[in-house]
Amino acid sequence: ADWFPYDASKIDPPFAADGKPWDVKYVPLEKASKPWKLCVSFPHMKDAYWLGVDYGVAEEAKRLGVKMNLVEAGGYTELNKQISQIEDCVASGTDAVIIGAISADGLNKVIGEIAKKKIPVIDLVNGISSPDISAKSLVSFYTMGAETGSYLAKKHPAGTPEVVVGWFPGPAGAGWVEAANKGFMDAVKGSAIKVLEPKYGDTGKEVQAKLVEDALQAAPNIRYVAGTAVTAEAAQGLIRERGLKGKVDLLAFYMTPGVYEGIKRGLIMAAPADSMVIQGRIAVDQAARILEGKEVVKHVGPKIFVVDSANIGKVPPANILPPDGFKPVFN
Amino acid sequence: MGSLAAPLVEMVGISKEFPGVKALNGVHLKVERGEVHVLFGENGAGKSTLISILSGVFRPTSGAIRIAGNEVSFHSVHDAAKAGIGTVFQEFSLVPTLPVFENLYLGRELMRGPLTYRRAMLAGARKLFAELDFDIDVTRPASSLSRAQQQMVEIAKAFLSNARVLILDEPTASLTERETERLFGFIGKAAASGVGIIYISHRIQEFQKIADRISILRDGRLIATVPARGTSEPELIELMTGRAVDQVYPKIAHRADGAVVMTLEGIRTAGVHGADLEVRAGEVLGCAGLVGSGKSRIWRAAMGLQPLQAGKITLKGRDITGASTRALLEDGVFFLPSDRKSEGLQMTASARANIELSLLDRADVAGPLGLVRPRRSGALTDAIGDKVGIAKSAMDRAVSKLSGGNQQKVLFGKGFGDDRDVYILDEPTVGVDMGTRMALYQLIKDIAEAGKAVVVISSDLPEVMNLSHRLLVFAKGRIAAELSGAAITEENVLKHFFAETESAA
Amino acid sequence: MPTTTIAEDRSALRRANAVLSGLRAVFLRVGVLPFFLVATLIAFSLVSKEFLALQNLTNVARQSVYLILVSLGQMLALVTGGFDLSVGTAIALTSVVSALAMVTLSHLLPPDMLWLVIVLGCCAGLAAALVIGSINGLGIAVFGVSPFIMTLGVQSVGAGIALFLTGGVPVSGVPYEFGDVLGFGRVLDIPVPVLVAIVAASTIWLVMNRIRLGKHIQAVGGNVKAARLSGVNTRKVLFIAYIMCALLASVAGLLLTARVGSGETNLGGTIALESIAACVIAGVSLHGGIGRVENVVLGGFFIVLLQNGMNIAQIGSYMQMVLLGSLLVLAVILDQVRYRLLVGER
Amino acid sequence: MPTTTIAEDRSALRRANAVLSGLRAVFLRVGVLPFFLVATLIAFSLVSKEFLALQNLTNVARQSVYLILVSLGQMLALVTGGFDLSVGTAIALTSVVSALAMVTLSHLLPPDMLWLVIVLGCCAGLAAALVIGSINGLGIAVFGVSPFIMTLGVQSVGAGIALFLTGGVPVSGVPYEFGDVLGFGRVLDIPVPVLVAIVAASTIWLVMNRIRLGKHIQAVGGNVKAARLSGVNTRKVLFIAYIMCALLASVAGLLLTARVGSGETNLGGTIALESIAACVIAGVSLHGGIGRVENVVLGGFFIVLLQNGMNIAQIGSYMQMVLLGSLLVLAVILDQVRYRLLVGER
Ligand SMILES: Nc1ncnc2c1ncn2[C@@H]1O[C@H](COP(=O)(O)OP(=O)(O)OP(=O)(O)O)[C@@H](O)[C@H]1O
Ligand SMILES: Nc1ncnc2c1ncn2[C@@H]1O[C@H](COP(=O)(O)OP(=O)(O)OP(=O)(O)O)[C@@H](O)[C@H]1O
Ligand SMILES: [Mg+2]
Ligand SMILES: [Mg+2]
Repeated sequence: ADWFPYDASKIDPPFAADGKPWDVKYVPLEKASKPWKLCVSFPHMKDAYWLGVDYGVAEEAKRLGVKMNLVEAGGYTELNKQISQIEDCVASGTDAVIIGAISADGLNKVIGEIAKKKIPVIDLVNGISSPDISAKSLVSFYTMGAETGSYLAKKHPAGTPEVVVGWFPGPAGAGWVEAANKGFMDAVKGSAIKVLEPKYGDTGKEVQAKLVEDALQAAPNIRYVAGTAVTAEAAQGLIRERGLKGKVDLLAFYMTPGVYEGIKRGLIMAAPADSMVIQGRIAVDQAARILEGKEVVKHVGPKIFVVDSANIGKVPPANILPPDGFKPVFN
Repeated sequence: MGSLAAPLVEMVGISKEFPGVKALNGVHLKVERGEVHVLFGENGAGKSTLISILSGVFRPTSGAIRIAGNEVSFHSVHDAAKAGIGTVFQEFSLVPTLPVFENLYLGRELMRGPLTYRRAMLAGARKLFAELDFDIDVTRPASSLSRAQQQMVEIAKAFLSNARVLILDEPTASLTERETERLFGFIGKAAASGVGIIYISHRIQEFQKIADRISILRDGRLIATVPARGTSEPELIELMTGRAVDQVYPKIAHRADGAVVMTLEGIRTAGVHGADLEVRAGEVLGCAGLVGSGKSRIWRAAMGLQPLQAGKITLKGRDITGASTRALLEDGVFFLPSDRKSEGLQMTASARANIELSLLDRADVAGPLGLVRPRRSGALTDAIGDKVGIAKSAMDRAVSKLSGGNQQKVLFGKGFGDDRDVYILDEPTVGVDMGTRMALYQLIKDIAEAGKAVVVISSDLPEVMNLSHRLLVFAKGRIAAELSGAAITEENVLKHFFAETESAA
Repeated sequence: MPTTTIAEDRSALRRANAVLSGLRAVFLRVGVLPFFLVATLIAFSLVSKEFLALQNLTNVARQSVYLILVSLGQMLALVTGGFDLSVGTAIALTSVVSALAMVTLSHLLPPDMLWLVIVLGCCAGLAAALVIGSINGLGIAVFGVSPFIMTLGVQSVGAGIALFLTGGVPVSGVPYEFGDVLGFGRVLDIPVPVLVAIVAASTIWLVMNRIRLGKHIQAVGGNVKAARLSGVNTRKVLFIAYIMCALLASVAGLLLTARVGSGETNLGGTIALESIAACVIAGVSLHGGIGRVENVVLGGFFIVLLQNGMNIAQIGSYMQMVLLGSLLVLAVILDQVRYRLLVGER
Repeated sequence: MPTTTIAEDRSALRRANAVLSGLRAVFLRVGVLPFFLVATLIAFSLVSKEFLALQNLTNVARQSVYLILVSLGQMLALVTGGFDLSVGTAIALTSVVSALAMVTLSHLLPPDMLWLVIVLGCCAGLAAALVIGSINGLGIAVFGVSPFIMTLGVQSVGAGIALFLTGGVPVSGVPYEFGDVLGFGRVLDIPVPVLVAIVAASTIWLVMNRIRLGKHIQAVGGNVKAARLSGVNTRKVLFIAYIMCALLASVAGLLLTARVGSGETNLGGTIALESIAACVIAGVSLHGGIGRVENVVLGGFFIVLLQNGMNIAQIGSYMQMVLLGSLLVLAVILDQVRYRLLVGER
């Protein structure tokens, strides 16, 4: 089944800090006119999130009939490696570059260099501040954090009794983490939600499990645990072990197969879906459009919607998650 | 300013305490210009500590040092070197990765402007070695030198510094007669030019040749300072040990009909170019030779410690050519390495743990699954400690904190855990005092008279001559002569030291 | 009455002196770790009353199991005079392989053979670690490669393979019973992981203190040449040490897999360095030959306790990095001081 | 005509033999690195014609600058017989501090003093690294802490501070001119970073081969006791070595900051291990005392070239990890073989 038209949200004017979102239906090209060579760079491919993006990119490339070469830097501390990989990829000949950036500012210079060669650069998922970007396919993690926050704030508006939330935004220093943190904090402001000191930590299950366990220990009155998908996944067992089911609810601020499964089983309460598969698809389509000189929506992302037990039956998983058993595709 | 009348070196009331050990107790030492002053004493008497204080390694707990009448206080070796004190330490101070000439000039490089002056250093090193008549390629890395060659470099290093005071801590420990003679010639020359020399050695027979005065230390105290001329060896030994000694070397009974337990045939390995020999039960087989003559390496090759290029080795009638070190040890061969620090002992472990290690293959010590019986192993190690004469209190101390003599006893002790048929002892008394030496000789006698085969490899000629029933003289990787009984004389041995390839096998 | 005051002062002073010299003696005997432990306990129990709660301490005990297991293995490598930087990879590979095996087997075998599935899965995980340990051992013992490089290389290779097997996605579908027992189970109200750690620590204690192998491991680390000349099969000993190290890490990997309920490639990311830190704080010498099992267990526990305390005291994660790093350095400096006090000057 | 054939065969055989023994001689003299380099060049130029393109090689040269600079510093630490695991932190801290300084100063100073701002900013970055180096040096040289632990601790502390300073957000607003010159500038058509690396490598070569300090660094690594007994101020030498190491990393940090155009905490994550790998492949001994500047430069270049080749050949990144790890181990094993051949010959 085709994925389009897809509910998306276009920012206008594009790339502007004060741009306003407009609802649109995104429709991609039917086929590319040439087998364009695309270069795709990811921060890493160690979790289901980027695997989902990879799935979208790879599928869309196949559908349009373009070639892609994907590189991944191995982690969020590897900015230098990402730069080298992008340079290598460009050196090996490419028509367009799609980047999931490690740093919002750190790639600006390379992107400038690439743009000078008239190679379009597309900002995928993470956000880049460079003015030389040709298009952006992303949702803001600020919004993701905010959606999660407002989901809670709606449940506990100001005036109701105070509830305590343990907040686990992810690895310190990563751009998406800081953005989600800000969005979440802004959204719960003025509600009955009291957020504890954010607990940063790598998105490994064992690290997050420990953080949550210690937080529950420090503040037994925690009502919600919110954080990365890994946090929510890792906390399921803890809730079970401590017999806190129903007393502490879990939220993630983005979607993974584990979270999806958790919501289905009622172990996780809710998580916003950013349709990372679609973000990947749109980026490829944008690249093809730019290369072929066709009209392009310059700044767009799938519409964010919160998934919880109420609507999970209606969401087709292939748009928001990589399919089961999908293996990463590098080219 | 100091006056010419003041002694060159004056150490007054020097005491040094290490935690738990009073290594020196109010020692006075005076060295005049042009004097060769010998320090003599048992292991652990405090000789090295005393000269370490003079060369700035340690600071004395109390006492004063005057150089030419000026009181000095050294904070480092560098300070002492600046005051004209050059030292050959007992522990070598060569950097293995650097070539010889850079080692010589280490810490006092010749400079041309801001850059080091490599050519001048090379030339200087070559010249010095030529003067000293030491034959070493100065561009070789120090790690490729034998112990003896390293010692030569150490000595050259001390001479290079143009020191006013030259300290030599057991410089001849691994030198053979020839190099020792050359060294003595140099010491004489240096003394004649007004350098004061402090010389530490356990080899009494050397003193008459070079010493002016001898200071005897015992248990950290100065016992006496006597003129070398007119003090006999027995007197010195008595001063050192506090008891009279009439015989250093024991008479070891010889079993002439001893069976052949081990044979080496046509051995070729790096440094050995074909040699045959037999080892017999109840006999002490000596191996003498110059540095690099192959006297050690033939045995190291036989033990599987260096690659054997050709040859055949049999043990108790079985061909064991190419067997691993471990297999040989299990078959009843004991090898005592010449360098106890690098090859012999676990320096941070206790004496007990070191000895216990050699017991763990015994079925009565380590049972099924290697489960150790602590009581049994404790009793056995205690017995061995008694046998080799290690004090009870020393058994549980880390080996690194024991005196050289006690360390050597621990090393010997590792040979008594199991029944062995062949004892190969490489430099069994290196750097060991007279008292310990006699105890170790007694052990060798006991082993041999119990019907075991003993091989003694030694650079100490009197030692190897007096202990051996049969003596092999090595020269240039071959066996130059086999002497036995009355034929073992200094003259005979020395004659073959420089032999060309006379016994091509 | 000035005299009495002076007398009181004196006796107070004397008592203070006695306490100080007592502390000094303890420090010299057992090192810095007990002081750190006590200081941590006092400091954090002042900050938060939750800290000393029995439930929290049980928590810490359970959380520290994984680090302790790995540190025990790391200790073996350190005592031989080496390192093992590949313990993290051993954990990840164990997790992935055992989870994959369980998932595959549970499709093949009937549901009533669940326990067989779990046991076989665990064996598969252990086997993967065995391979890692053997490769390390082979390189280090036979080819004489420096442990640092060997285990670094294996770490990279192993991580690549683990990622390749899973594509970076957690392997889900691991039987619940596996997690219920090994991850969350309790026997006599003691968490199963803690029991496993107790068994492992006792075994390693026995090996190091009562078994020939342990003495040989110490001998190889103390002076490998001397060990060889004492008839120790040094290659075999080194080989076994690295295999044991990998297997201990693998056990930790199984427990972690049970805990998180899926096969994960990103388990154990920083555990290699953490376990070395735990060993060093526990007085294991990086030069080999020296290390005590009891202390290593305490060392692992201490690090986790500290992290727990800092989390409970709401210390920001940046600050935690600073504190942990400083403490590590301080521990080693104090250990050095202790060594000097013991041995004397220089 | 069978005879001629045999004769031909023979001469071919002889030629082949000559080539082989020639290769053997090269291997014994210079080690395994040249072979790796040649193999890499041949293999990847077969796979892709872009690989040997001048532009790509220039690219690799520029990309490898950072690793080479860090490896040169790492070599100094390794030659003293130590390690520096904190080079990554030195880079991150340099980047953050210099960027913060530039941003702050450019608000305070008039726009025409832009170059002053940049120079002062660089100085601030170098000063931060100087602090890191001094702390390392202090711990290692004065307190005798093991370099592994000391630099590990400092790495953690430094990373915490860098994150603390920025809150994890990149520091933007660094003057464009800084990036234009140090990041992308060219002099005589050679990229400025490459020039900086050439200058640094020459300086370090001079230090190691023609200056007293270099000899002393080698001596300390070869045998620290012996060096002390020869009157070398071993503490000072160690101290300086770690400071130089941190400063070289800092220079790499400045160049990287110029390149990325902002102050980043997430630079240099794995560069510590990578630089050690580069040094080891280049024949630097982990036991200290041995290391050649020329080889280290080649070693750094080789690793980046390999990564570049693998990227261009579209080898998946999991496979890349496996390949790199295996190659590292292989390099050390071959080095070991070479050592045995060399020793066997004398
Ligand atoms: N660094 C040290 N720490 C503690 N004790 C020491 C130290 N150095 C030496 N000692 C002790 O001081 C005493 C004197 O040792 P010293 O090395 O001076 O003896 P020596 O006469 O040179 O012996 P040898 O003939 O074996 O060289 C010994 O008991 C020794 O154990
Ligand atoms: N001329 C030489 N060339 C190379 N290595 C040597 C030479 N002489 C000695 N060695 C090395 O030094 C080590 C110990 O030498 P030592 O001083 O004990 O010599 P040795 O016992 O007189 O003679 P050898 O070692 O030849 O048997 C030997 O194992 C050998 O490797
Ligand atoms: Mg001495
Ligand atoms: Mg010898």
